Amino acid sequence: MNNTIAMKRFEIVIGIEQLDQLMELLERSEVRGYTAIKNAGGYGSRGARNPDDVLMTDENVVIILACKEDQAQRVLNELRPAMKELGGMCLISDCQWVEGPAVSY
Amino acid sequence: MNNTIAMKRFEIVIGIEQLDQLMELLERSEVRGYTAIKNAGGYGSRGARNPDDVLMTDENVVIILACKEDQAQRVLNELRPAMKELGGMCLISDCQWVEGPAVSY
Amino acid sequence: MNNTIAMKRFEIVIGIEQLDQLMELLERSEVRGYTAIKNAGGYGSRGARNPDDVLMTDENVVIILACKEDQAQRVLNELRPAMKELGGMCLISDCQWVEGPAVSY
Amino acid sequence: MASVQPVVLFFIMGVLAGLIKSDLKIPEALYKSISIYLLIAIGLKGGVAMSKYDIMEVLPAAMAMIVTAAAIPLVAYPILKHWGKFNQADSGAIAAHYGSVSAVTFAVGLAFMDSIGEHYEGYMPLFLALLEIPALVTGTLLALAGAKGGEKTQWGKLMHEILTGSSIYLLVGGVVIGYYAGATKQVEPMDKLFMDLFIGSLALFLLEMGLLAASKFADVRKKGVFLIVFGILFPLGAGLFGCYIGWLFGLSPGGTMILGVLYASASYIAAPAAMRIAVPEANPGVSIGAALGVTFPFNIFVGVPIYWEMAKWVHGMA
Amino acid sequence: MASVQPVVLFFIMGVLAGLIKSDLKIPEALYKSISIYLLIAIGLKGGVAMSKYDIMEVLPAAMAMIVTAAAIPLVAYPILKHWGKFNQADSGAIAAHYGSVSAVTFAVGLAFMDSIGEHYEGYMPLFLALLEIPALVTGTLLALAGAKGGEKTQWGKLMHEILTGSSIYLLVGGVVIGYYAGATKQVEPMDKLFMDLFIGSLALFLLEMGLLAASKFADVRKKGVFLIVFGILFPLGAGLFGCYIGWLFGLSPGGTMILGVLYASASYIAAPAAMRIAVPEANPGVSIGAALGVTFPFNIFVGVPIYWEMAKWVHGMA
Amino acid sequence: MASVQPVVLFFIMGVLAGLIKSDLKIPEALYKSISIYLLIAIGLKGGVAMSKYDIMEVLPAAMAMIVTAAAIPLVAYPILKHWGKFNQADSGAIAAHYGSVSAVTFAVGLAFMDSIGEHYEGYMPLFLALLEIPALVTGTLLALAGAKGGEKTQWGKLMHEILTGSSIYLLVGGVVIGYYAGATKQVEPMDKLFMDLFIGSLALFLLEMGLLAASKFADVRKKGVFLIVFGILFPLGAGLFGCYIGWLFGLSPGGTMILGVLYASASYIAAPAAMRIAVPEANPGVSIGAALGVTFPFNIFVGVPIYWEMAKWVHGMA
Ligand SMILES: Nc1ncnc2c1ncn2[C@@H]1O[C@H](COP(=O)(O)O)[C@@H](O)[C@H]1O
Ligand SMILES: Nc1ncnc2c1ncn2[C@@H]1O[C@H](COP(=O)(O)O)[C@@H](O)[C@H]1O
Ligand SMILES: Nc1ncnc2c1ncn2[C@@H]1O[C@H](COP(=O)(O)O)[C@@H](O)[C@H]1O
Ligand code: NA
Ligand code: NA
Ligand code: NA
Repeated sequence: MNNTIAMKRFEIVIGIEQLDQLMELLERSEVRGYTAIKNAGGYGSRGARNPDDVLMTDENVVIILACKEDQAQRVLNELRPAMKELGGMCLISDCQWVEGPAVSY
Repeated sequence: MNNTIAMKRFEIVIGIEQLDQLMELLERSEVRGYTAIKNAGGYGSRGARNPDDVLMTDENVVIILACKEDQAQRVLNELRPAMKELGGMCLISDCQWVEGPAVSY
Repeated sequence: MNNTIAMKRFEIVIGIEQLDQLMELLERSEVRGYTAIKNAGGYGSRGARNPDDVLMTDENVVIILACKEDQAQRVLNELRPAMKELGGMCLISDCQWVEGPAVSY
Repeated sequence: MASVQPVVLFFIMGVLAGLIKSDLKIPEALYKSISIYLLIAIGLKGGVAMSKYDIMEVLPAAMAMIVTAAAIPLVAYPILKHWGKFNQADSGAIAAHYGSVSAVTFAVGLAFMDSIGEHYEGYMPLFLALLEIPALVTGTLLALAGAKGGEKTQWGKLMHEILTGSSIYLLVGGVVIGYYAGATKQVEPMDKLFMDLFIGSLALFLLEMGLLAASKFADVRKKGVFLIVFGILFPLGAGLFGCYIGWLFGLSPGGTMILGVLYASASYIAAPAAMRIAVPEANPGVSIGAALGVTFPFNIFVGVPIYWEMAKWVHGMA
Repeated sequence: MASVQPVVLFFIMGVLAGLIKSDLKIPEALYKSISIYLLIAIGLKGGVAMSKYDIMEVLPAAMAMIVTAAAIPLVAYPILKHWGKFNQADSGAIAAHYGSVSAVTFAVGLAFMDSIGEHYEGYMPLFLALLEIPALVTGTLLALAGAKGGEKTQWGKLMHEILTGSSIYLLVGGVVIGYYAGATKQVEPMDKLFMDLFIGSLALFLLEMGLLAASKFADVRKKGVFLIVFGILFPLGAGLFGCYIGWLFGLSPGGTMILGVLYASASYIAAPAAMRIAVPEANPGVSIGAALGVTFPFNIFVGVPIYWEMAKWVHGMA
Repeated sequence: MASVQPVVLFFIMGVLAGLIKSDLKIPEALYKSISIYLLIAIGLKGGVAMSKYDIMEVLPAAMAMIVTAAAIPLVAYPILKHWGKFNQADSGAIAAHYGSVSAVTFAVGLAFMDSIGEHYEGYMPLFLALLEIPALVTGTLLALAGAKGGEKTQWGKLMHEILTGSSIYLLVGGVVIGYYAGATKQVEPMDKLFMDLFIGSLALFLLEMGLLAASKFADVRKKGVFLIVFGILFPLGAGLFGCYIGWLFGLSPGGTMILGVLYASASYIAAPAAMRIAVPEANPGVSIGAALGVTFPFNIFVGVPIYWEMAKWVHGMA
């Protein structure tokens, strides 16, 4: 499609208790844009996590992040070793960034 | 990219009133990981759904699920006939799982 | 995969104050289905946006939209010029729509 | 005639905020918290009052409530179908809304009686609970009768929804605890929250209801003048019928008026939830729009004093 | 001198919780619910009081409020621009914040007067409402004057935001309903919620404000000492000006002090929302940081008793 | 024997709603708001009472509290490990829950004493605060002793969580402000919210706790009969021990009973949060299930009057 740039899309899911750690890591990778959706739940190797539980804070956060190929490799290099400790998951896929809005990647 | 595994990513949107049904179905398909985002709204064949409406519970849930190709086929076989009744939508796309966190797929 | 239709998936992130504008635009493009996740936060060219801030409404909305190739071009034509003003981001990727639920694209 | 109660002005405040598109928003959690509070408070008050009555005394009237309440949709349905030109599903669903009751209208009725210092039977909240359900069943039956979709109606799910619905549960739970507290003379420390703050909380609730009503006006306007006329005239008829039943079963003039209010009120909480399950093909915009956008404001501003006049009239006082 | 009111200690409790990084969090819905409650309660109280005054009597002072309030940013702007080295947009936006008012500072001022048993004019909430808006307009004009971005300013949207903003709407709505309730002698059942619980609710609100203020300290520290000095000295000057105006228009010493508090207070709710639309290029962190992180705590702990001394002084009592 | 307090019936109402799968839901914001309110209110009440005591007088008992509370898990741990067949992590975590305390059980105990008009020392909330922490440390040590995972325990993070946890922070903050308000005779306008509405708010909180408890029954049932027996017998023993300590330190019979309630109660708010950080390999379902699904209901319905009998007995009154 015209006026679009080929990019990589990261989709990271971690527990909210690890969010600060992830944010620091993204800053170090000089990421200039991301989107965060809190109040997510889910199921994984540590069992079910439910953000509606008032007794335990079992909240997940979904982070979506689009960046250029070279930046993606940099993010991945920082992220991969850390993911072991953070838990959760990290998916990468291809996407097209529609030109128009101010550059934030 | 290195240290990543090719996988399938499901993105399912259904009404919250169908969530229990979907969860049972995923359990039957032996899915070992998914992420759920509640409080979503949207528009589809049944018209608009708005999670902020205090008089009607019109909430959608977005389920994201990453799994390997063979598992994906199994999930799809269970899911496809059920989707007719559940409504909503189900998208499948390719993605790369970044190795590191405990395996939950 | 069988019983799936190749489609385009839009993922748009904008500030909640621009949501009405975007909705009108989607209506004009005759979009027949989308999903909206409110209460998102993020970081971009305008700095950090945090939906939990009680003093400033800094909420982002994530819009997910699946449609056929030809429709996608129509949406893109409407969307691209508008995105400049709306800010945020718009990603496009390939996906497969699983047949079953009522057609809403 | 008594002047308008200040508390209902909060409804107007909400409507106006909606119409001028103010950014005023009541947090959903506050709305839900107050609705839980109001139902418990109404129930408690009724339970405390009932602890001073002989329950057997109330039984015959209670049975009659169930039967007559179930009958209201039978009158509403043909009107809606033939004059309103609604389809079967919508006619049945709207009839169910008008046969069922509104706790907030009831609360405004009680506040009116309290403000003019008129006595009414304390066990009225029991009738509020009894009147909620029967019309939902009749309305559903009317909506589905003979329809081919009717076979796969989820009756089990519907009955579960109706019988365990939170509004009736909170009301009945409040009545039981209130009865116990009244009988053991332990109402005292709880009344500070559940009785003293009732009107103030009702004010905040009416503010949100005004906002909600304003958001439903468009739905009503789309459907034209019939819905407005129906939303005003039908409650008047139902209110008169309620007053007649009240008088028949020997209620005081005050209790008669409250019963009139109950019959005249239309549900916009329990009924939409039940109809969504029972008659999913019905358009909830129409029935909620009529109940909340037309009948609710009519009742709290104009209807309530009229039902009091009706009650006095059937008692030969006016 | 009167001792510190316990209610303001809740602010310190919130600040400390923020500084030691406690996991204490006030639910957003509670914060928003209490702010709605406080504005309605302030309005109601004022409305009830006004029902005992001749409105005509208040008019001249009311007109003067609008004019003088609009003038405050004209003084703040050059100070911020030349000594503070802020750019035009930030200078105008901060000036708007300090010209506008804070309802919670006002509430703490009222509580102080009540605690020392001093009388003040009941219609002061009207002034609270009148003083909120004018400075927002002046501040915006200053921020945009001659700027090339100025042409595309969304004035329509801005005026709608300002005039229908929920804080002013709730305040004025409360005044109107309070006036009606006072005039028809129907205040009684609502006062249990809206008057008796005022101080307790203010305590919970101040707890959250302390948490918020603590989260803004970093923004303030980054900007250096000027903002702290400005955030303390400007309110003192504005407070004295307010006391002078109060005395000029014949307010009682108590009313004079409350007017001083109003002039001295800085907005951190209505102003940020308006400036975001009017002057989007301004940095909200700076203005909110100064208003909430410096001026608000200064006013409730130190300013309030000082404005009372000022009021006594202009009345020749001290 | 005194009859059951109406307020605890709200717990049953919540449990039943859960069991019949009613759609009743208490908004999370309401639950969190009331828990903040209850802790502040308990603290304030205690602080006001303490302002009338000589603090030095309370010190020896306070020190003893810290030591004995830390000892409780030492008794619970071997029972859980050997008879309950729990692994080390779970045994330590459950022991920590039962060594720590529950503010709501405490509140129900106070309400019981108030309802029978029995006096108790006003400074008991101080003991509530002191008893929360020590057992969490002992329980953690037991869970980790000799374990190889123990080296990487985040002790810094754990101590921060424990010491700045919101429940203890609100309690202590309330005590300090209450002390100040009591000493300066300024309790008055705040008591309308924080004292008068206490029981009513507790009622709403117990309703949600009933819903929560019902949702935990499945976890308990899975673990079999041992957990139920432990959840009933251990509190009885701990309660008797608490009554003995209370008598030893010269508390009144009422204060002795409250101390018994504290020792008997099991934490389900502070403890789970701490154990998640300290012993992440422990299964929170088991400990919360036992504390909330077994011990809490046992204590508020059966335990509270028993601890009162125990207190009278150790004082030689029965
Ligand atoms: N590269 C990116 N990846 C993901 N989300 C982004 C990206 N850039 C911007 N966003 C989102 O779009 C919002 C608005 O962006 P902006 O208008 O650039 O401030 C941000 O708050 C993010 O939520
Ligand atoms: N295969 C998967 N697909 C989607 N989300 C996953 C998957 N595995 C893990 N997650 C998410 O990551 C969170 C943490 O995973 P874990 O650390 O494995 O418990 C889970 O609660 C899910 O929300
Ligand atoms: N084409 C689409 N793209 C994105 N989301 C969709 C689409 N169609 C349906 N949905 C989502 O699925 C929900 C249910 O769809 P439906 O059952 O068709 O009303 C909608 O409320 C949307 O959130
Ligand atoms: Na009715
Ligand atoms: Na000011
Ligand atoms: Na204990």
